[in-house]
Amino acid sequence: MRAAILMKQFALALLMWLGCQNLSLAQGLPDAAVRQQLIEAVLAEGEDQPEKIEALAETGSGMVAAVLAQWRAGNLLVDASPDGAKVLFTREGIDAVRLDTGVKFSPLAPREVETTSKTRKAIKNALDLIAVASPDPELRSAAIGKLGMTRNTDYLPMLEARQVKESDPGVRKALVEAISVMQLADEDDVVCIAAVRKLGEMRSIPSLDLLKGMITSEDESEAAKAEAAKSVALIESYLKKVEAAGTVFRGLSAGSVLLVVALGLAITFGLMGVINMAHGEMMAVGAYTTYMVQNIFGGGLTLSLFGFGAHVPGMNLTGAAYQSYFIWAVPASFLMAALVGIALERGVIRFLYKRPLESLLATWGISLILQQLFRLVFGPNNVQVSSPSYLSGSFVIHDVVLGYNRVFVIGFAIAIVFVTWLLLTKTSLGLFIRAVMQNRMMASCMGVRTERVNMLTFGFGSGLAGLGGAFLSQLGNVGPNLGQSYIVDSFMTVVVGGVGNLIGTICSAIGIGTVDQTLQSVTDPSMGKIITLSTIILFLLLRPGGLFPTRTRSLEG
Amino acid sequence: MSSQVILAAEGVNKAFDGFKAINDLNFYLDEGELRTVIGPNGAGKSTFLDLITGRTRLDSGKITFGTGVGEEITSKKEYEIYRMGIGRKFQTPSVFTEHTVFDNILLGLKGHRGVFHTLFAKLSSEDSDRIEDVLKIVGLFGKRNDQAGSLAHGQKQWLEIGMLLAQDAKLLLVDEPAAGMTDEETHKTGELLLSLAGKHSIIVIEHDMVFVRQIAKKVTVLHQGHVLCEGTVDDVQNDPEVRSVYLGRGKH
Amino acid sequence: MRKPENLIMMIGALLLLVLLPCLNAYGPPDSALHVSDYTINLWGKYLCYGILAISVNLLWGYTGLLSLGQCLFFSLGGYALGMHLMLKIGKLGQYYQAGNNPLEMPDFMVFMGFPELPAHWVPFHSFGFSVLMVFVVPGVVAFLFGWLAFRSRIKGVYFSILTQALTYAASLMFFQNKFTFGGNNGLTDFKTMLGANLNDADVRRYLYIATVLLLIAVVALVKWLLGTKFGKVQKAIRDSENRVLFSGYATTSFKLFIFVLCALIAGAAGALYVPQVGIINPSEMTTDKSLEAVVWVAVGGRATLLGPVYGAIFVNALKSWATTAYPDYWYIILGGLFVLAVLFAPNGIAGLPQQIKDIAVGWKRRNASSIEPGATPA
Amino acid sequence: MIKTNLIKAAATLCVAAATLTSSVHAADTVKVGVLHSLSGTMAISETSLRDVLLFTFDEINKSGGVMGQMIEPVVVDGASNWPLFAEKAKQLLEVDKTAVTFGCWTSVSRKSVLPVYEKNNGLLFYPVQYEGEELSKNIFYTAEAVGQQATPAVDYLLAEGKKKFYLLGSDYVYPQTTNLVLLEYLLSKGVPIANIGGGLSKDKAGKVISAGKYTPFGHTDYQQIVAEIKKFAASGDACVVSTLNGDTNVPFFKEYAAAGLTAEDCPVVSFSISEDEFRGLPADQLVGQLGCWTYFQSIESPANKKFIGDFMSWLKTTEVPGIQKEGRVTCSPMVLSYAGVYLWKAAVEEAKSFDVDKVRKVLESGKISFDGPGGTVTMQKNHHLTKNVYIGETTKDGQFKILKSFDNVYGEPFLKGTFKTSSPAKGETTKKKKKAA
Repeated sequence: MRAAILMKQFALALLMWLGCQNLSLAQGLPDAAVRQQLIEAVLAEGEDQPEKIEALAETGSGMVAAVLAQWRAGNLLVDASPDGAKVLFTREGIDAVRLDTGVKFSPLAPREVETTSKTRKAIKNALDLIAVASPDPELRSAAIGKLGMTRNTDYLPMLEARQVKESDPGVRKALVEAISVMQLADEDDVVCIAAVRKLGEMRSIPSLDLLKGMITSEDESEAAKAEAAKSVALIESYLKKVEAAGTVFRGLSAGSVLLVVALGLAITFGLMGVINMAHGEMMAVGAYTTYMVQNIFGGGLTLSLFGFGAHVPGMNLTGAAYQSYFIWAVPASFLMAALVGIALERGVIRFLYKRPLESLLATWGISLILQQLFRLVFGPNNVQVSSPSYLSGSFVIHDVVLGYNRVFVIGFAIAIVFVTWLLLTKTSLGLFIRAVMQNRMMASCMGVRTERVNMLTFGFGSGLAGLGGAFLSQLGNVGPNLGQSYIVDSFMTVVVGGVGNLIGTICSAIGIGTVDQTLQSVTDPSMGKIITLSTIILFLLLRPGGLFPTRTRSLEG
Repeated sequence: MSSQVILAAEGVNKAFDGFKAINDLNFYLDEGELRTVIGPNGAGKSTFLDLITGRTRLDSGKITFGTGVGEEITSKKEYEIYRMGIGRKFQTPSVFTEHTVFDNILLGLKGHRGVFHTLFAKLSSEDSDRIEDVLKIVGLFGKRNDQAGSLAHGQKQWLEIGMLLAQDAKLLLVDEPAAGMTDEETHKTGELLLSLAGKHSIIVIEHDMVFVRQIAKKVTVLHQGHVLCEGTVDDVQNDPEVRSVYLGRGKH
Repeated sequence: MRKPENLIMMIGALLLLVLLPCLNAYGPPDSALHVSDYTINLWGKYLCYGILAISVNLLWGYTGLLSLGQCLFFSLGGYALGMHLMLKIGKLGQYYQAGNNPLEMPDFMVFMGFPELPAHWVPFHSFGFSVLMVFVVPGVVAFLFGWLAFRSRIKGVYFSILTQALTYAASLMFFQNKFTFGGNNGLTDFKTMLGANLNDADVRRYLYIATVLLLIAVVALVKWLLGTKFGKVQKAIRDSENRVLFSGYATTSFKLFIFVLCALIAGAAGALYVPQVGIINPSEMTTDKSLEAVVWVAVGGRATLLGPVYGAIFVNALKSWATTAYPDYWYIILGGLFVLAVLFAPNGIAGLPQQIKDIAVGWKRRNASSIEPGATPA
Repeated sequence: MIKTNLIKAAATLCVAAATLTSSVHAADTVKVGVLHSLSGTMAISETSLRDVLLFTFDEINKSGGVMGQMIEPVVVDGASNWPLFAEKAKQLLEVDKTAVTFGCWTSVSRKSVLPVYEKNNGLLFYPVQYEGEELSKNIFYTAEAVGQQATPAVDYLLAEGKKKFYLLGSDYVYPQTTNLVLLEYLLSKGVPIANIGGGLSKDKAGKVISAGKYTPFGHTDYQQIVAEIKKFAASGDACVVSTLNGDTNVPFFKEYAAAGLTAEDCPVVSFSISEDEFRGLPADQLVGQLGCWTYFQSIESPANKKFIGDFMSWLKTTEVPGIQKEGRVTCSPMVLSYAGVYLWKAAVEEAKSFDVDKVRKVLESGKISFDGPGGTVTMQKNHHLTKNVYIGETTKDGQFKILKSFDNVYGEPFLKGTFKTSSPAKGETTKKKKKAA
């Protein structure tokens, strides 16, 4: 969660800053008036509470910022003292510190001080005002940007004063943008036009709406309108570039998702020729394993097995240790899905190697059974899988948002393709796999235990599906229907790439992902999906071998 | 170039993923001739048959069929080539296992093969007679009502040849007819093929040199997709080049 | 083997065509002999599924083409008739009665804001045209798709995957409101057909009888077809397509013919299904529905004449029961049934007597090696 | 395992048969149908409603039943299959002859059974928010109408100072219809059309036939849409009105949070996420987002406390198979199912008969109301309910904190076309200023 991180960074930065100024709460330099004002604002229940909160910013007190940040994060608590008065306090580690006196005490019945979105908005405005003076340039820019968008000219002198002493280039840019936005409403047309030009030069996306509004406004001079039109054109052409870059990135990431879900299938279907309709459920096994690992790291979970509740105790970890659950969940998902896959291969599929159509049907039956088992064991609802902090948040480069999870999935796709490639080309198992897939009879004559190789190959393919599931848990639902959403797509990816060709699968995954994202940006998602699918069908009808058809004599028969 | 040539392949090339399966192949077959083609594994024998029957498209060159000028067959579909009178028996016996022996021959019987024709086709007594004749030739008359799947391996091979006969094919392409047969069956097959030569032109692909000796008048040796030499069995066996590439490595 | 099958067919036909409707119409209401309207309606639905299953079987069992798109054709037939029934609601629609729909458009068009009846809906005012479309629309779609697919030699699992994708794409399309077929709600709340009230018990009985007649006609058609040389070619394609090709048959045309024929049968079944069930919507054309139809065939017995009908009735009756008695386990039962049928009873219900006989024979020859699961020829 | 299941299934059949015969003897019971999907994709939502209905019947039976007759539930599974819904409805009405049915979740399942209820003159109570535009004499809609969710939510957002509205929904009838109503409503409130995001599509005559952005069922990739919202929200004061259905909310909100959009910058108000759906959503990524329903579990009232307490303890003790006992919550569709049963009970007792026509007449009188967990609900003449509407924001524990409530909102199924566009408020985008000479 970006907001949470920002908030933490924010609180941390503030505390550091306060430490420097020897204003730390723990040391409790009393500033009775400020404290009283704070308490009044917190306890105010009327319509004027937001105003009172924003007024706090003017005190310029560092303590105010710290308390407000605590409040926003839910760490400002209230305790009813024996005489009935409300005692506000903050948590400093395990200690409770009274807000009115700054001394430690033991609360009796603490309760979070509630916030509504209105109060939180006010807190945020106040914090933004305070943050303009923050030592962290990123926080400063963000705060300045937000103040700018309020278009409240009262802040203008403060921002201009700030501009004089600001040295950080990023913050200077934010200041110029904020000031220019405010100057748009300036009475002097010259200032206004200069601001318009400035915003255009800066390619300021947030001000696009304002500038567009100016073009049609009756209150603007013709010169200002003309300038606004120019700036709008500049910003819009920049926006187009941002969108194009974004679409490429999104296509790459969507393609990686496809690749992650289809790679397992490329092994079981492409190499072994087994149509595993339960492939989607193998992904669900991986995703549910991630869920279980998460809960074992956390507070445990209760599974219901045919009416009997089975409680799995948790380790009650918190913080970074808890966050690391995902790192453990990845191999666990692989193993669990591989085990289920091996069981499936031994129990059903091995009887059907010569009857591919029937393996399709039998595995569909299995997929129905697995889906319902998920419902019975984990409940019919989706389950919660939270994203660890290192997978939430994003980089922003030139206004293109690159989510951590998306970047990660691209990296992950590359990693598993590499591992698969290594396994198939550099290990003896890989050699056996390729031998068995090319000529089962011959391999078996040469002493390869084909049964075992089949089992392991299928296990490996299923394990890859499990890995895919672990990653999907970071992007979407974890529920009984998880597999169904991906099964058609993954089959299409493998077939378009050319069955039995891993390079083909990679190319088709990236290709389909990019086409899909591009279509989504020009039409709507539904039409995009329909067009993509129809194109794939038509492509396959005309070129049944896919992108990289396997040209061997044995397959042409 | 005799005017009696029925099949001519000139400058034929075919590559799979860079591997040249057929390399500048020139091959001529006379009408009524029984030709045996031999060659080591991967010499392109089966690929050659695939090219003639349209199962695989050639990269360059041309194949013509028919006496006189000959009709080019390189761009025709399988069933069109078949309808010109080229029938093929596959390496592994390929009959309709769920049909009776009689029906197998019926499906191969010469005649109209359109969708609507088959819907309303009636079995005439002429057709019945023809089928029975064919069954007698291949020695399966007694099994005419059995499921083809229940036949022994050799019998399936004969049934497949029977299907080609029913079609009245001018050119029979027979891929390893003796594979997996007992000596006695092999001999019988040889006699069957010999009896058919003359009425039909035949290309036989074979490994079994005993069998080749039995049937072959003229042998073509393929090596790396190219005709290495042609001649009688003895000529071929005495050819030093052939010995080095083929016989020298031991047969089969 | 031939004789008992004919007998079963005769008895079954009589039972379904004469006895059930008579008991429904004339059976004293409270006696055990009475067949309720509910039962008639239910059986009408089962038998429509049975016809659909026959079309799946004709493709899969007899030609070796596993189409996972049969429900698309079923739905297209259903939609074609459904459109006519929607237009026939006319003045009975709620918006017309509220005075907001002077054009007598289907209700969903009013609240989706259509200004007028889309042009392609207009001809569906005519019953004859609609019935024609029941056949034309699935036929044309099947022809185009089949022509491209068979021309490119798409077969086996590739054919299954592509037909699956085709249905998926079509269902996404029909889901869209702007596609003018009622979005995910589909077409529903039909009132009359040919002037008769669809909720009337008599009308339902006639619809049921029409379904039985169609079933008999389709069974007769398939039986005849299998007896012709065409049928032999068709089965030969299933067993060894290459051999057929190298025997001079243009297998593409044969497959295309059978694919289109099956689409027509499925379309007709769909058209009879819709007025009896009262709704048609895109979820009827999802892949799962097509796969379920394949389950009926697998369970009933593929490549048998009546197996698909047994299967459709058996699985759906089981569904009607299980979803009431044991809803939590319904999917497990269905899935399990499927796995068991594929592994242990490749010839399904219709093949069970023979299979039991075989096992009994095998039992006697105890020294013979045990029967491997699924060893029966496919 | 399959074997044991089959044995179990067979055993249940026997039990079912036994109950069936025993019920014949009990003359003082009244059969009541429960028609929900207990398997298939919709089971995710509908099983909770089955549970709450069974609880309600037990509660009523314990306090003496309906007019002295015990309620005997007939539970059938629609299996997320719409024609099967019709079949089951026929079974309930024609075979089991139930006095009333409580059921359906999706509009299409309701549309599928509607002709059955009309033909057999049955009675169906429908508890889930829907698009309206329907009024059958045989159905009572305890559900939220568009005017009891969408328009109050927009009122709240406007009061919060939001100026730009991005409409997003799943591609089916309910979101499409809701968004068309919202479009009219927003225009009537003076929001300029340029400030309504998601895209408009118009017919040849230039009339808007669809507003907002739609994604197919089971859509998993919201990158493009979130990028669009980010752009839309860049200038501030924006919000998202979401009618995405259950399953697609997770990928949407995960993407939303990853793109750095927060509830403070650009809140999302969702109409399909109740406490029950919340169980499958990443709560920490949703904190502060808005919901609008006619009931929240967090309502502080004695009636609600009692309802939650009784339901939770019933869950612990019930022996009905297949009921999830852990981590349960209550939500609006559940409470509206609960209220439906009591409204029916009140009407039966007022009419002194189970006869459908008589019960309907009483219900249509406008005098039947019920003080439930969500406040008082009253059945209107038009088969919809007058009830309180609450706006809440989500908290970390999967609950909603109530921010605002609207009392006694009238349920109107035919809202579309009732709002008139007013001209946009002036001077919003640029402040008035004097021109420099």
